[in-house]
Amino acid sequence: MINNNSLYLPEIARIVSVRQLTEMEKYFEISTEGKKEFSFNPGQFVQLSVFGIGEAPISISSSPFNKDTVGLCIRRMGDVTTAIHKLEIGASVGIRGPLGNGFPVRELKGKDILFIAGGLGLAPLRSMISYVLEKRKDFGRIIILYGTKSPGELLFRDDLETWRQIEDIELIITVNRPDKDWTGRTGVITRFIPSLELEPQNTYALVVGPPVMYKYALLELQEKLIPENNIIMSLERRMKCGVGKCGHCQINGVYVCLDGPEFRYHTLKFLSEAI
Amino acid sequence: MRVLIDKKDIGFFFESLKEENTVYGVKQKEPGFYVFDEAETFSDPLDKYTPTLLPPKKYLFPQKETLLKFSTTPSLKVKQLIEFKKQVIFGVRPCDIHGIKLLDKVFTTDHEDKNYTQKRANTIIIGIDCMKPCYKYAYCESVGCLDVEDGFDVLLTDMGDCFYALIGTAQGEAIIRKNARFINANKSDDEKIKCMKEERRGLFENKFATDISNLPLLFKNADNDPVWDELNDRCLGCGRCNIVCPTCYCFDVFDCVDLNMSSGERCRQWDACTLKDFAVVATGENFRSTRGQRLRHRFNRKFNYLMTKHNTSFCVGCGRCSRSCPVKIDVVETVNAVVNNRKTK
Amino acid sequence: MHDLDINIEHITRVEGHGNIVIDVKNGKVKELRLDIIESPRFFEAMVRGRTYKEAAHITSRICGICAVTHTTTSIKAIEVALGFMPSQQTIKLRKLLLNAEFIQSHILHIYFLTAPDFFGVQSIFGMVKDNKESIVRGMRLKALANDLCALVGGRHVHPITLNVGCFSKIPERKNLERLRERIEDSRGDIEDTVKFFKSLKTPEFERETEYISLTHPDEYALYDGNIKSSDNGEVNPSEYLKRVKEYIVTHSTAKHAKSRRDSYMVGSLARFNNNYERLHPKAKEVAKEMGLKHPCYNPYMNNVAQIVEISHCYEDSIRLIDELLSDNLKEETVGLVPKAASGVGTTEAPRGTLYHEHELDDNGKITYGNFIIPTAQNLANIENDLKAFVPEILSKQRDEIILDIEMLVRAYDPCISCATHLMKVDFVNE
Amino acid sequence: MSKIKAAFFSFTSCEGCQLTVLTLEEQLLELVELIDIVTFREAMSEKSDVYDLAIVEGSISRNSEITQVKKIRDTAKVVVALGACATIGGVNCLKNQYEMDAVKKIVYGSMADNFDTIPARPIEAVIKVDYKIHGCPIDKDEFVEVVKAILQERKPRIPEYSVCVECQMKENICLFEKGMVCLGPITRAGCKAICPTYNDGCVGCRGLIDDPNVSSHKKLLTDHGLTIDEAIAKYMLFGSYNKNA
Ligand SMILES: Cc1cc2nc3c(=O)[nH]c(=O)nc-3n(C[C@H](O)[C@H](O)[C@H](O)COP(=O)(O)OP(=O)(O)OC[C@H]3O[C@@H](n4cnc5c(N)ncnc54)[C@H](O)[C@@H]3O)c2cc1C
Ligand code: SF4
Ligand code: SF4
Ligand code: SF4
Repeated sequence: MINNNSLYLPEIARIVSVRQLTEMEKYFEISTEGKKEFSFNPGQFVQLSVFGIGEAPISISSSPFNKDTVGLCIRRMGDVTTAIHKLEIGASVGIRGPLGNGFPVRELKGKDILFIAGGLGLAPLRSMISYVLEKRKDFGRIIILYGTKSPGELLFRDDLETWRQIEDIELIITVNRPDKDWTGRTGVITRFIPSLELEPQNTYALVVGPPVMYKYALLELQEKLIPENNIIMSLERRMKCGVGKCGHCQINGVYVCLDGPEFRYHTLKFLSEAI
Repeated sequence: MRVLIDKKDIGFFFESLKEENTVYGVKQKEPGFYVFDEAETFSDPLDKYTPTLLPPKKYLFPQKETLLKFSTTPSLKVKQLIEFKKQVIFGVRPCDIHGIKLLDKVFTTDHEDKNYTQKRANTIIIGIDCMKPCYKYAYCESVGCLDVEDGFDVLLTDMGDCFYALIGTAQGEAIIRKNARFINANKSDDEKIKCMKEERRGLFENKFATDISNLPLLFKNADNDPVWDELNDRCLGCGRCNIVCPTCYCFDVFDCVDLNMSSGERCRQWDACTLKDFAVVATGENFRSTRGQRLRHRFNRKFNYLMTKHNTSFCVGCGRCSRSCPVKIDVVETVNAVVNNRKTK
Repeated sequence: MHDLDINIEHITRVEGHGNIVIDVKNGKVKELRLDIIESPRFFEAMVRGRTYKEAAHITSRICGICAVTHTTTSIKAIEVALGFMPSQQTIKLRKLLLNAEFIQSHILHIYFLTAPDFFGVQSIFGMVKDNKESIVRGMRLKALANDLCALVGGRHVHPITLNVGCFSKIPERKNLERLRERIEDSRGDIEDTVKFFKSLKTPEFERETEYISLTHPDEYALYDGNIKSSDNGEVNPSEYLKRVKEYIVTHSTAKHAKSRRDSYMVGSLARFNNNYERLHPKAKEVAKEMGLKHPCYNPYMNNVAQIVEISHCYEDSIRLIDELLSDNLKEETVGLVPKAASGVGTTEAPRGTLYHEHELDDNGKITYGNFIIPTAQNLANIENDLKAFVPEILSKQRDEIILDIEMLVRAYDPCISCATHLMKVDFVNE
Repeated sequence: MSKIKAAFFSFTSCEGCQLTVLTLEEQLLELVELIDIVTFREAMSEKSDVYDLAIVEGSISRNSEITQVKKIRDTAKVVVALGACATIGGVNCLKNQYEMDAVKKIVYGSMADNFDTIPARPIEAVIKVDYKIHGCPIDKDEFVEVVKAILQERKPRIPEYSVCVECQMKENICLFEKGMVCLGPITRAGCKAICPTYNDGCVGCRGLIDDPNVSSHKKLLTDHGLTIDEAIAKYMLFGSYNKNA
């Protein structure tokens, strides 16, 4: 029989673990109860439902090699995200997806990869980082630039610790507003791009962060002569359906849900409303 | 196949369709204003009516519809809802047939939206051809929507004492055979129709200053056109142009719990890209914060973005938005302003 | 009990804010006041300078419960000023709306506001456990009246279609037919209402007073008629100031009123006493069944008179709908030319006779407005009732006394927010 | 979880919004399963000074009301403004165009000093308001929506868009096309476009949408035959408070 399911019907999933990452973010692992394996591409997202409240698009943060559960790092921003923060292990939610395209993993093979994550931008990048670490030999240099406003907002501290231990990862962490205990770097993340020695043609920059970050990151990356095709950014837009119908996430001629959420700069530069 | 149905038999055809379908026909609401509504008996404003207040899209993609039903206690249960019934929309103008064809495209391209397609599959469309401009706002000819070749089951053309019925689908043929009294049309009828169609060309004075195929490129380069500033000052951001449009299909999705606070539904409702918070994200950014930007987006959807994606104009020239706009922002005027401003550059 | 010091703050289950102060020393009532503490609204200032077309929209906001009557009365005043006589269709629709408001308001009052007293509970919610069926019946009847209001007026609170001259939209025939059916089908609910309230005992107390209401030779006057006093005969509405003398007392932000005596009563019981003959026969039967004799001087029986009126309005609504349907409804438009003039409108509101007076200038702008509200007219009478009644019940327990007093005030169905419109009037100082 | 305790209060108003709550009829019985109504003077005798949710109707128009409403704010965790009087000041603010002393003199003459009145204002002008239920009167479904939103701790679905959206979805003929005028294009929806549906122009009782284009709308009104003064008078009916601010 042909699939008669509505586009909008989520699968029921269960929260199997909850971890408070920061004051605003929690990390949830959810499973579709063994009904199906959950395969996805790093950079893809799901539509997460808390029934009675609504749906919100959330990037997948976990490793694509873990097919049993999906990891979602969720910031408490509004109705759905607040509602899920109240849920505990065992609670049921709905998910639709994976949606969107994710990063062009195959194309990235053999390349140097510069991850630039601002704030919550680490959430989708973490999935890609996990992928790269799993297949470490397939990639060249790995540089992770990660910045948040304050030290308290740093996500996935244990991952950061792990990555720091790995020798062939260059990890740069910075905060804008250090507190008295902070001993690391300070300043906006884009400040650390100029000092990097990059091989432009062989480097891909994967950039995810708040809208303001993109403008500055771009300037610096162009300064470094990274080709426009190699700068990949993930965009956030209001999104209702996630499948290219509702019109909310449209940026000029493209849909973030269908054509993104990751875009190359050489596409974005023609979209007047993108950045 | 094409047949002739005597005018006095059209009521019979109409009534007979009601036996197995819900039949929607055109009703006059007040002089000069028409709506599609469930028809009690066949009344005949077919030849007079101007585009209905809302397009027939409302029967395929209703103002508000339930997508899911859920209950959260004792354990979470979610059920999809895809509602449809056998229905006939009787008396659809070519522009609206084109409108439905465009919706067919958007609701099947990339992913199939069953809430739409199931309704569509159960809908019979009886068109009525236009022989002259229905009102001053129409410019269907400019956007290539005066002629319609498919998208209907039957297309009626008024030949004076009878209707020439062009059959577009097997389903159309079946209902004609089953529900209508008719005789077969002959060559001379075909000729006559051809002539009539020829004669109506060029009657539309309301038209674009350039060929429709030039618009995507012109609009692409018109982001900073002064016309958007002028419209920014005039547009009220009221959203009427979106609501009345046969090709607007943006929607909002929301949950609604019952008063028991455990069961409820997820609904979708028409949304409008001219409204202020259409593109606001959770962090508060608004990617189209001015009315001018939002209107530019709307025009670009019609003549650039969607036109490029689907390779056909996403405006069918019905003129509803120009008529409805309280401050009379007119599509033809706006398009022509963009065209002229490009020319002078 | 010889001494009693009662201060009931914020009388509940009435519309608006009022307190009762009673001070009894050695069995003598030293002080007895119904303090009206509702905030003044100043509608007179609000309407001034607005066009006559808006008068009704504004004065409707005097009161949410009798918004239809305020609107109707305001419109009538303007029409009188402009010398305009509306069509029969318009008048019938207005009467139908008034009936619906009476039913809705009276049902609200007897089921929601007074019934809890008889069951010794604090509110209708307290009755749900043991009397859910009755409550739901009351709600059903109220919803029906509400739907009738909505069909004709657009909505009940602040109706939309009522306009100077004619209705902005008339109900669709099929909807009117459907509603008529629903009304017919709810006859049982009316009968059960009578049964339900018949069994409830009202306190015994009688005090004859002056009763004022409209009166009309052909019908039980609600929409139209002369002003009738049980003491003093009839006058034309334009002479309302001869009947109603408002004055200010400092303990009330609502003005008091008197006519021939130092207080008078308006409302259901006053209408019943003045116009009994013209009640629908079914309504007379209800009166008989419920032991309401004509005339009646027990203010508590105002509640019963309300039920009688529900029955009357119910029957009258069916008659009006039938007439409207057989007359073939059609949309109307009227052309009105504003002129400098003034006019008085009077209508019976559920709580009693309502007066609106408007003065217009050449452009149709309002230059003066005066509105006399039923509850304001009743306030002095309530105080007088209390002064007579309290000494009779001093032997009771304090709680019982308070309940009796509250019930008496409530029997009048006072609409205090309405009463405190505070318009400019030529008042007589006390 | 213990039930939320809700209290209704009413200041300067016609109490029509509370009355509209009572027209929920049987839904009201469902509602009291969810919340404990501890004070609702119009409908019940119980009173309590302990409540979580205060639903406040009416404008503030006396000094004593300022004190009272502040006390309500101190007690309640959540304050809801009920109806136009409470949310935008409503028709009460029409009197604000006069000096208060003059208003009192007109009405009370030599006894004016016994009565207190101040320019009417929405309660938000005095205290912080958490939720607003717009309209004169409110729409009962919106009331239910806000209560549900409070129970679910989410934002209520109160439209930000114009009345025109609802009006057109109902397939009304626009009043501007019939030679009438309407405040719908700049007024917040949620009323189901009830006035235009009954062939009467929107009077703006629900307040302005965010970022209304008033100058274009004013021109629209004058293009339809109103004088500037008449156009302004239209806005003032419910928008006086705004204008005076
Ligand atoms: C592709 C994609 C991936 C994402 N990945 C993640 C992720 O991994 N982790 C994460 O935490 N977030 C992520 N987000 C962001 C997340 O989707 C939003 O924070 C989320 O939608 C908020 O949902 P909510 O219901 O909690 O918010 P709400 O803000 O309650 O409501 C939903 C919508 O209403 C709008 N809205 C809210 N308030 C207002 C207002 N006052 N006026 C007008 N409009 C308003 C917002 O724009 C929002 O779109 C992602 C977004 C996208 C598009
Ligand atoms: S844009 Fe306007 S003219 Fe074009 S299809 Fe939509 S409503 Fe009709
Ligand atoms: S109908 Fe006119 S005023 Fe309203 S949003 Fe559309 S263009 Fe703007
Ligand atoms: S009648 Fe009023 S609300 Fe309706 S569309 Fe016209 S302007 Fe908008």
